[in-house]
Amino acid sequence: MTSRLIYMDHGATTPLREEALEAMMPFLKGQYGNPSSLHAPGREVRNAVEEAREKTARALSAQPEEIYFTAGGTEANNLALRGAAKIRNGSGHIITSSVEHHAVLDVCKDLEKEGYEVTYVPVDQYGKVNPETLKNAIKDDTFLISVMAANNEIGTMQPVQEIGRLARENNILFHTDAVQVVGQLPVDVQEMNVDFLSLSAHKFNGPKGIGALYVRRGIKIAPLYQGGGQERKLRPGTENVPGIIGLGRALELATEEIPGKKKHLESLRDRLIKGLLGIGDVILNGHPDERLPGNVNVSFKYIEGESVLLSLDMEGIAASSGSACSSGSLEPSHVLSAIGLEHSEAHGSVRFSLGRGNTEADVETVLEKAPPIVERLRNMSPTYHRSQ
Amino acid sequence: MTSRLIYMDHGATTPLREEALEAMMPFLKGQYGNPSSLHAPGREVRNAVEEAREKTARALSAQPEEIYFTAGGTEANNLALRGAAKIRNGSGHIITSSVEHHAVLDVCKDLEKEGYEVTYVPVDQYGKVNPETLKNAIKDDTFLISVMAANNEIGTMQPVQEIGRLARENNILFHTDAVQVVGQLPVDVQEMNVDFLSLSAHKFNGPKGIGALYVRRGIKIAPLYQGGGQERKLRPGTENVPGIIGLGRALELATEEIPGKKKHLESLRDRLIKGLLGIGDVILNGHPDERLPGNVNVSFKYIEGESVLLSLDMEGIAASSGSACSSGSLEPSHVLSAIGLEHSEAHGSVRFSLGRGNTEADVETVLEKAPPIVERLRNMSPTYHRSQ
Amino acid sequence: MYNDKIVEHFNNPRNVGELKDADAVGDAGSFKCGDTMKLYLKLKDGRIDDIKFQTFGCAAAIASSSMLTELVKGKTLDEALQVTNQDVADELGGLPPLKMHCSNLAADALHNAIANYREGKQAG
Amino acid sequence: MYNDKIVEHFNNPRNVGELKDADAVGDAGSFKCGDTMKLYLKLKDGRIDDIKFQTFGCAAAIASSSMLTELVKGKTLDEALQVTNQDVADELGGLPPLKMHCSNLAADALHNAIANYREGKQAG
Ligand SMILES: Cc1ncc(COP(=O)(O)O)c(C=O)c1O
Ligand SMILES: Cc1ncc(COP(=O)(O)O)c(C=O)c1O
Repeated sequence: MTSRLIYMDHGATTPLREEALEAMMPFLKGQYGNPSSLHAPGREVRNAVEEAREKTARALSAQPEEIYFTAGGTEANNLALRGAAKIRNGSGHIITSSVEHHAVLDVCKDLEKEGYEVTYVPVDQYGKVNPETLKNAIKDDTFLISVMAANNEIGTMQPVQEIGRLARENNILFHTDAVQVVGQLPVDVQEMNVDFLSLSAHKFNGPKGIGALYVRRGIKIAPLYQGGGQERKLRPGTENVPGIIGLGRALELATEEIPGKKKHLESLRDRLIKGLLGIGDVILNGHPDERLPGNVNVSFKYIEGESVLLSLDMEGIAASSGSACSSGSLEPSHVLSAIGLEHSEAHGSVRFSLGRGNTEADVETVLEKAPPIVERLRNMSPTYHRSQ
Repeated sequence: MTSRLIYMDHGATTPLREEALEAMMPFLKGQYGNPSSLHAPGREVRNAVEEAREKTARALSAQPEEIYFTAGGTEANNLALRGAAKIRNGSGHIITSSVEHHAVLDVCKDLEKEGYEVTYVPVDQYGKVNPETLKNAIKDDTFLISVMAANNEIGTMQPVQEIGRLARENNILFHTDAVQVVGQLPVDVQEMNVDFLSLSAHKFNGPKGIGALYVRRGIKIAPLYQGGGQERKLRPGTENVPGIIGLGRALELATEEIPGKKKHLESLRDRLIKGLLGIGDVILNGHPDERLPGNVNVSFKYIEGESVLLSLDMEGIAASSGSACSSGSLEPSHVLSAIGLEHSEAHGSVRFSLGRGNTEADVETVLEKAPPIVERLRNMSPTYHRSQ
Repeated sequence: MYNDKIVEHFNNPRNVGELKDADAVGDAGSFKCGDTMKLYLKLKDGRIDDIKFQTFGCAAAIASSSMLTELVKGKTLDEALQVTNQDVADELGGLPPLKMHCSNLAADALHNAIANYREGKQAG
Repeated sequence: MYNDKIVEHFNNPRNVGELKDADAVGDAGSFKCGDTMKLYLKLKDGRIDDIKFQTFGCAAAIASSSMLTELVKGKTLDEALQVTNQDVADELGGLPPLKMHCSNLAADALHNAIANYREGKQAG
């Protein structure tokens, strides 16, 4: 990565921040003990792990014993859903939304095969779940609702608090995939009425390969797998100590910085959206206001997202796309389909996800480089010409 | 950890070696892209991940596409066993040994609850599985055999090659938990006749929180969980890039060093065993020769392991124990029970696991510090006096 | 992911555009992956004298379109029909496995154009 | 894991050993966790004049044994019977939750010694 790189793919992953790496370094060097070991080198590492757990809990207004470290957001989501399902022994009803990350959606599909029933509630044109619709989907044997806090592709925030209240009133467990929200916006598991919440460190400038699941005290779920009994048997395996330390430190700092960062990113975001829409024949995907501070998702009509991405990449701009061709699949993103985009519009989607380190100058550079790219590709497009 | 620490708990975890950390650093800093991303920062990380996969494959005489990265040995074991079981839809017979790590044993127990049948073949007084016994346990619907390459507590090596041959002859899948062997002794998945093999980086001076499962080409298993499709859908979630890079580098180096390291550790091991047995009323647990190069496991009669550990710890010596009290459980290790130790002998077990960095001087220090500790504790013991 | 040759064809595609006075026009589209291509041929003495394309698609689709036009220019229609998707991919130095289907577009559009021409359909 | 007080008692346990001429002897053992303890009492004027213990067990068990002997030395048997496992743990500044059962040993052995004595059993 040369210095001229403009990285606008923070929704995919973020750079590890220096302070987090600094906190990790001792545990990548001299403090290598196994936290389960009795001896001094083990005990000092145990203390550090528990401190990181406290920091993580504090950032969510949770208790340390409600935090279980996992290998990332994917495992956290699976642990919540499969863990809650497994103790029901193959029957019962789950409600989720049609715009969840694959780490929820595909779990639900697999649980269907295992005998559970799943309702996928639709979303409106902005990608929002209507709590009324969700309420109507509740059945006698609904035991779990899983709705993400904010969507990773189009940034739309869900009415998590309201859904949580609904779940509680109906005695249903509530999980939220907050991977895109933790570290970006304030999160309070009490206010949100959640029973499970997933997070992933590399989305808030922490290390890759580590995440956590919040499990409300008193709620029993089954582990995904068995082993040496770590994480109070819910997530066994020798702890990823440097990862845990890095997660705790990154989350502590991200949480402190939320107010300033939110304002900064929202202003960059709104400038970028305005500029991109100015190109013409560009659609904003997701909600106009209730979206992640750093999320910009647009469809450039008449052209295909991957070709835009690749052209941006040659200009040193890193973004991503919900286009089928960029994901190597044949279907465009289920999220873009769920908000009712036509095939061709879905194929033209590009996500710019802003984060720590992005500047106004970055946004201006993108707004300077994007229009000629779009024009060049449109001039090659059979659909563009046809529609003129 | 002060410089005077004598670390003899390499069976629990090892220090991350400098070369591996060095290889990881770029990926903890500038090269933070998501390997699934299309853009340049993503692609360069993808290349590095695939290079690490090649290194890992080479160390096992496997093909890169047969390597799946996991969060550690525990997950690798679970993935192999649960993955092979799941596609059988709840029925069939599994054979394993009574001395497996909990990451195999407890999975088998859970699979029994799910409807599978499991035979736990016993071991002899040295902890060895008899292939004949195993052969007799095979049934018509046996679909999986899982026997570890070497035991983590007592170091006993299993006749993996022979068991593999048996499995192949009977058309049964064969998994080996090689967490204690990879990086210590030569491993060749072809020679071993294995279909699945688990490894964990932090056992060979690689980073914590990363491991791998070898899956022979053409063998289909189900993933433990669903998500974004990484690792060819078998192990989804954003890749732990620094971990993967560190694993690849550490394994490459460990594999090169095996001949020298093996000789060195065996000589230290044999000196330590001899010295400890010289204390009197000390039993060697495990096989006299067919044991891991760095493994020493003895029972000090009449005293309890944890109190030995703690006393060693105060002298700056880090070891571990199969004593119930050191693990926080009430039962002593299932391994020590399986080789027929009496309760009180099992309670007096201490494991010294030698590794990279241990010296003759370390061994001499242990042999100087241990006898007075044992004597002091024996002098407190009601059983010692009674038996004099 | 893409080799230099593909990137070069994506950046500088040959024969982009329309031919107003085309003798043959062909379409191809992958409904599923969404790519579409339009191909225009001008014939002279039974050979492809001029050729242009328009493509909505990913870099692989665009580069394949470009490469196809280069491969068939100057060929007779029968010769042109011998050109396969694999030829296009090979000439590009290989496509990523997941992108092979993107190269199908180009040859499909060519076949469609030639069929249209032989069925006596005119451009437009 | 263990606080300084426990470590200190483990390192320098008070009243370790046997009393050859004990008035009362008690045993306790946790079959499951394997710890065993033997307690010797010498009485004078109805009070515990001397006390010694032997323990096979972990650091928590040894420290608890040591602490118990300190707590009951000089007490009458009835007073000594008031001392609970919790008292021993509290005096040690708290034991790790998983180690609480190790402290039971000490009070159990005391109760056993006193019971043996009251049933008229002699040491030996
Ligand atoms: C909303 C959401 N959930 C889950 C995940 C999975 O997290 P990870 O890749 O860290 O396992 C991601 C990111 O990829 C995400 O954006
Ligand atoms: C034999 C064996 N298998 C599996 C494991 C589990 O590995 P990890 O703790 O890295 O998940 C270990 C180590 O703890 C082990 O020694």
